[in-house]
Amino acid sequence: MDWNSLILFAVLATSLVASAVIFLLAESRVTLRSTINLAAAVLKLLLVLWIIWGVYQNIEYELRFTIIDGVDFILRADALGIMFVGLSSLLWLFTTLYAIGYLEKAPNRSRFFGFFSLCVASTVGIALAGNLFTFLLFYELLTLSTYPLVVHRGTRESLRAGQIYLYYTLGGGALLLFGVVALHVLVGDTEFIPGGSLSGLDPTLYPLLIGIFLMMVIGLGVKAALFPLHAWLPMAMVAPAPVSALLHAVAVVKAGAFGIARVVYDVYGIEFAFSLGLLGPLAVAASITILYGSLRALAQDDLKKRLAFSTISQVSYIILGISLFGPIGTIGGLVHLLHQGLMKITLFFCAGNYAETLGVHKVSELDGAGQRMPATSVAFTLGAFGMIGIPPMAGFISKWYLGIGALEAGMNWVLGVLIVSSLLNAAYFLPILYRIWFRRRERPWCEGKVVGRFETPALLLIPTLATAAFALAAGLFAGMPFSPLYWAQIIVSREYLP
Amino acid sequence: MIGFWSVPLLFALPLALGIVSLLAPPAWRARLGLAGLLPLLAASIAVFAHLVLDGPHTYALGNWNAPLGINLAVDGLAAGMVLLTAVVSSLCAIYAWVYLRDQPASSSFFWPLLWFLWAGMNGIWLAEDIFNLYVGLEVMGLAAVGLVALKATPQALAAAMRYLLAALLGSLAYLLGVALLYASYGTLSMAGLQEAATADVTTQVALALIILGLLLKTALFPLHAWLPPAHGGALTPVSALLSALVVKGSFYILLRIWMVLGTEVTPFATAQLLGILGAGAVFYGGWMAWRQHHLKQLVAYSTVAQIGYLFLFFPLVTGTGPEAARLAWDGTLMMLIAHALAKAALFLSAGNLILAVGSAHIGHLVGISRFRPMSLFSFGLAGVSLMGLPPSGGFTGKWLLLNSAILSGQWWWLIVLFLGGLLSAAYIFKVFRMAFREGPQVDHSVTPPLTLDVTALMLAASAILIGLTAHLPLAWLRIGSPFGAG
Amino acid sequence: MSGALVFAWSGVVLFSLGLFGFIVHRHLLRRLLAFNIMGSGAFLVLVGLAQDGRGIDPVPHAMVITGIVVAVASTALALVVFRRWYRASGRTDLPEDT
Amino acid sequence: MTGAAGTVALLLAGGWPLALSLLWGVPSLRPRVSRLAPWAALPALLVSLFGAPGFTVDLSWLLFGARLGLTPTTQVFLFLTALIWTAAGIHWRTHRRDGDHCERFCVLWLLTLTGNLGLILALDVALFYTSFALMTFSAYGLIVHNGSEAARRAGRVYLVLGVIGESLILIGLLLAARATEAPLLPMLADLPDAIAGSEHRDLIMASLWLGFGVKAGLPLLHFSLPLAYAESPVPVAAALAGAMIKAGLLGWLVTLPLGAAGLQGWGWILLGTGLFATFAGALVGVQQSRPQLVLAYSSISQMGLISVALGAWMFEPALGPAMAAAITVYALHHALAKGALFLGIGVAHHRTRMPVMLWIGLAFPALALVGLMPSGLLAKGSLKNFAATGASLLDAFPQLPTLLALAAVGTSVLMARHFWLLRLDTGRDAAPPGGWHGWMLLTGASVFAVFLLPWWGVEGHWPDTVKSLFGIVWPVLLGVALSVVASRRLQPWPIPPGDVLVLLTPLPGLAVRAGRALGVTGPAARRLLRHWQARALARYMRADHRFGRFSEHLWRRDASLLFVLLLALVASIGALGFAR
Repeated sequence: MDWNSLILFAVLATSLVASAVIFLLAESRVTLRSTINLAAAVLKLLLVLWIIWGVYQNIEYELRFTIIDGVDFILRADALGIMFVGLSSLLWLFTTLYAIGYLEKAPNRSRFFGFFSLCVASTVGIALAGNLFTFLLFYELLTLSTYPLVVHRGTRESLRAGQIYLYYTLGGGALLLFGVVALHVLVGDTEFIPGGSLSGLDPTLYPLLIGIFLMMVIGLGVKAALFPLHAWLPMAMVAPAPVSALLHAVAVVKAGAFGIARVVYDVYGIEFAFSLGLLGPLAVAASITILYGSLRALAQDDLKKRLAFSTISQVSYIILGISLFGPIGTIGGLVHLLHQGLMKITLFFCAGNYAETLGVHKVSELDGAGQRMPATSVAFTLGAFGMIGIPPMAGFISKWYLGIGALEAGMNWVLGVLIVSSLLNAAYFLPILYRIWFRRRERPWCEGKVVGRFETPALLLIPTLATAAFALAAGLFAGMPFSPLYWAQIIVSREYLP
Repeated sequence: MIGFWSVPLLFALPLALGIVSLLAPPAWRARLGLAGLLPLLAASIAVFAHLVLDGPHTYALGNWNAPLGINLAVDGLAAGMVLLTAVVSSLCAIYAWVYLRDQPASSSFFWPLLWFLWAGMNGIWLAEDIFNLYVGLEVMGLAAVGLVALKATPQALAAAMRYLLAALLGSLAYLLGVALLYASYGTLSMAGLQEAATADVTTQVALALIILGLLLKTALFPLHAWLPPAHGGALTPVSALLSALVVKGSFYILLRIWMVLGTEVTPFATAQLLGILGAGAVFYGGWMAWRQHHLKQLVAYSTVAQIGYLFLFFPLVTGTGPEAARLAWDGTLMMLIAHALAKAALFLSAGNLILAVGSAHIGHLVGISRFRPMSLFSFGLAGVSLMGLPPSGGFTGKWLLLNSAILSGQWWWLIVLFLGGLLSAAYIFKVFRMAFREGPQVDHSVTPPLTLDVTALMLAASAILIGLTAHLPLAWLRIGSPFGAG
Repeated sequence: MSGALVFAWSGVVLFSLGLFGFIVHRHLLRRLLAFNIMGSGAFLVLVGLAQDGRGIDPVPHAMVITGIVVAVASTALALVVFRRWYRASGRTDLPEDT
Repeated sequence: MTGAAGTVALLLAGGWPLALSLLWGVPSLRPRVSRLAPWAALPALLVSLFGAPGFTVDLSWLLFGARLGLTPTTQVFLFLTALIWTAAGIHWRTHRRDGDHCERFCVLWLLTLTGNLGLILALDVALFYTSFALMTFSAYGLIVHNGSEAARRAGRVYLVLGVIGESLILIGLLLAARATEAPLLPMLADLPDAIAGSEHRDLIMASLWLGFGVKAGLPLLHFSLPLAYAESPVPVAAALAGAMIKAGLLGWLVTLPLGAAGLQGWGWILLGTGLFATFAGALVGVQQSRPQLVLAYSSISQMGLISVALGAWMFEPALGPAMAAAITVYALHHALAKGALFLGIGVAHHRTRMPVMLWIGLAFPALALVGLMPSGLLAKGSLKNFAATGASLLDAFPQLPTLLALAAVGTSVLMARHFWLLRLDTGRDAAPPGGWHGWMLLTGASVFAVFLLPWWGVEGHWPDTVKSLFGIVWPVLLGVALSVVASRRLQPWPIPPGDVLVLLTPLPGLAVRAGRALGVTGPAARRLLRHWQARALARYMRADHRFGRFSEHLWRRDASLLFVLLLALVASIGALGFAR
């Protein structure tokens, strides 16, 4: 148990310990709780940065111990995993800040923050998992730790939403479990190796492998909200804004997409998956989801619901990129994993700010919000432009790479999907911006809560602006070292030429 | 050596304590009991340590050898069960000590019965011949009935009566089977049977009788009817003990005998039948649990369902390859241990919740999550293990069983495990739905003593942890088993 | 069929009779009696089967004695529970049975 | 100019307005920023005058790695853009009234300017596209500035077309970039050859042509121009009509493989659309009832002339140098003139002490446009210079000169109409101090700027023969005569601004109504589903209850019977197992 494996454990432990402590704290110990939370978040971020630097220099970080004979618990920091960890720990910090401000004087904060940290811990576990078993472990843990957050409000519809959420995620988890077990019986402990470990198998097993792949992709697709399996996502919007932000940007949907990436790249290996003819259908499913999500989003008047449907379509960009055979498409997918997170969390923060400060939940009530809350509205505008894929926002980078990747892979129709989708995105985001900036509000605002010297409490404003700035920088300075694009290129270079 | 000599203590001590505490004035019994826990726990640990260090061995009680003497066989399984019993019972006893403070009547009889129960169980785990198994079974069963009857409400008494009748019927059937076996082979010791056993009609009928008797005592669907009222109606610590350990006793005997008689005697069809009954238990129990409105009834029905998982052992171990059989063995034992810990935790935390809201109706749990997070949390942890979600013992067991099922090509058991997990999720989260709903803003609930919460939490946590470090316990349990020290 | 087996068979008959009674009767005392008859049947089988061939064998007797003790104990317990049940509910059979 | 200084200059040219718009974020600096905003284009102007073509700056950290630089063509475009923006800025500075969202206007002004300059300075695709998008989307804010219903409609149309255009451009650029060696870091300079060699050449060219056509007022993509020009504030209209419309043209110039062989087909298409735009623009424009609209349609027809030149170039690559010069000259000339005319509309509103001077001033750019000023002469001269090398185009299409002459007729009629309308609404409000500065600057430039062209090494072609001079003059006279007659005789038809658009707008509404007529709305279906769900659930509940009670009863009461049955079952199974 050397230092390199301990640091992995520490990364996981920061949020685990934090959650444990917070659970035991009394409801009233606000300051202490916030301090612990933030301290843990910052500490985790520092550790992750340290690991990122290490991974950049090809240092091996691994922690493993046996659970059952033939099944190990493995934590390993590879480029792909650490990218996800970096995203989650960064956004954890901001979301925690935001949540502290958002839930001021709300009940059940100990429970909330406890499960919040637990949820982040499981996300980190998913990212660092070194084999399918460990991945599954944290994948289910994520389901459990997010349920209390979804039903946090305790109202009837939030409980209903939680129930739906469970139906979907538990069912998906069980399917995934079967896939994993079947694979385990076939080839033993399936560690994540760049290029995959299955290509050596006897061709008579290929049909079985395809079946297993389907099982796992369906299981993961539930969380990634692939088309027929997406219904839980819009319902989960009843959760408080920080939760939906985290769920959508990092935790749940990303876990699904990330899992699919793992399965395709590190279990099957992209060449092998391509030779099995699995990527084409995946791309089709992703494209259908992209268009479907955008079309549904057009019809929503509830701001968060509209954002939810846009998440459904945006996350499938990632899956689309994964299913494009070729390095550039892969880069596009992986980089969108980060970009979408940054942009979407910004949008949700903004939605939360509008709801908290002005008591506005519907798009149709947003008239003139730009005059009242310029900073928030600027952040929202940036996020929306990013979603549409307008340069220089991050979304444009992803779209460019996806487009080129699709052409490289000879799937020209994907280009059409991208264009139509960005037209639809424009169609449901630009009207919002129009209302925010260019419409006047007749009635005075019914102020939701007292605000400080800013347009809204600083704890709500700062994270919003920070994430917006990150989303802008990720696109504008994509050429810089350690930008998301740069990191995705590192991953791909290690994936395609092992 | 200490370990070796402490083998007889394992049931000499509880018997002695039981008798002493019967004679002692009621006021002292609780303290006496607490005092007795420690040496007993120590003895169990010593035995287990001795096994891990020196391997399996048999101990002739008072150096009287079989047939007239009593031999005690300590192998991995037996020692493991002894330790499990010690842990669970001690925690339940501590819980009961606090729980029964204000009910002297129940308290005064709880302790002696607990000791007899403990003695009976240790007798079962260690017995080397099938007749002593019967004796242990009876002692355990009678003590359990007494414990159920402690809560002197009519419902509890009816439940106890029904439980008693079932137990008697079962044990008689078992006894008849034993008689037939002895008649045909002239030996009672398992080792003897293992050599002698052949598949003749007598053996088959005897096996049928034994199986049926034990099914009835294990409350396998459709013979489960006595269990929910008994376990759901008893005092909380009693329910915990019963669900966690007592039902395992008869299952343990069945498993022993099955392994002893070996695959050439045990018919494949019967194994499949047992598996199907187990599947029925999983579905029916889970479904009924989901329909309950009484919290402890829900937990009791979940026991019915969980027992079903254990019975998947027989089809998976009979007529399948050694690897699949080993996996089935590991998986079943993992399930057994995890269920023992988790179910005890579940009952205890359910008891805490009931104490808190002052009603066992699930509908009254509304909003409790705000005021009793800890009880709910241990309930949740235990639930995770029962649902077979990672990371938990339940998940590890499920994983092993799945592996074994796929490996042995009996894919239909996958469906059982699949739907079973979802069903259990359904009834566990039914409770959570209520608990998370926002109810009264002010805290009307009573605060149960911290000890109660802590004991429940400890059990639940161990149910989770056992899953993460499963390979050690499984390796120890395999000592002296047909699957080698693996 | 050797003479020894007569006992065994009569034991089987007793056991089945007891079982029959156990099933058909609802009154708890009758069921208890039925149980005792079953028990005797079982013991008879035990002793009877032990007779053929192997000469005198102490083990069955040890077993039967133990069994009788157990049976007595359980009967006593059953009676106690039954009486308390009767006091509490005033009925001689179990609720769901009717 | 030297490396460091050049770098700073180039960065300033594009970055200064951006920096200002960022500084605006600091509340305390806002008044200062809004005072500086009108002059934001000055650095670019200086660079365009004194910058050396061929000098580049690499910004590897920007996007995929951006590159700024100047070429002779872009230098001219930079000049006209910066000049027009400066003039418009001066005009705005003197005319702006405090109050309504002046600050929002200021920021959007700076951003649009940044985009407009950036797309000229960009040498790589990413930065070019970025700046183009920035310009498009922030211009929306300028168009809808005065918030009237008409302005919002104009904005909506502009935005829809803008988004469609952006996506078309993106398709084109992606496909083109794919064809280059470095698809991830493509340079604009590599695109034309790549496109010419790509397997979907025509798809790429079509999407780029249409995509930039949205800005350049291509027929049927032109709706936004009249609406936007008519509704947006005067300086914005000037910038749109003068500078931004040329952005579309620049897009064509830098991406399309103009000089490539075997593009006769495209040549015909551009010639056709160009001529169509020219005449249709003139015909529709004459019917308009507001000077802005007339100018808008004249812009459309003028751009039509330019795309005629493009078509000629494609048709006959040999014409390349001549046409390149012609296009550059014409772009400069038209942009400045049009900008002057628009600012003139603003100026004409004021009461003035010397109306004669005003009208003479207003006349200059108009005359330049019809070709009776040096700039106009040079422009028309170089445009008609088809015979420069071999005359295959003229052989294939002998009527072309005549048609161009007729186009000039149309132009002069439009100008006449413009003045006729302008006459009606002069002298409305008091003149702000120096309100005419910006206008004066542009007017002067529109006449004399062409003499700067050699400075950038662009050689126009002066009409040298009397015949050609006459060929330029007679259409003007004819046009004036026509308009005099027309003003006496006939009434204009009421063609609404954004002509054909009026027919397209009701379509979505119709679609929705049709859907309703068929009864396929979301709620109905959902209600039906919920009904079924409820019924199924109720039935399930009942069955569940019944079965539950039954089974409980069975298991409890007849447990021992069950026991016996099972005993028999297991025993028989065991016996069978033994028999086998």
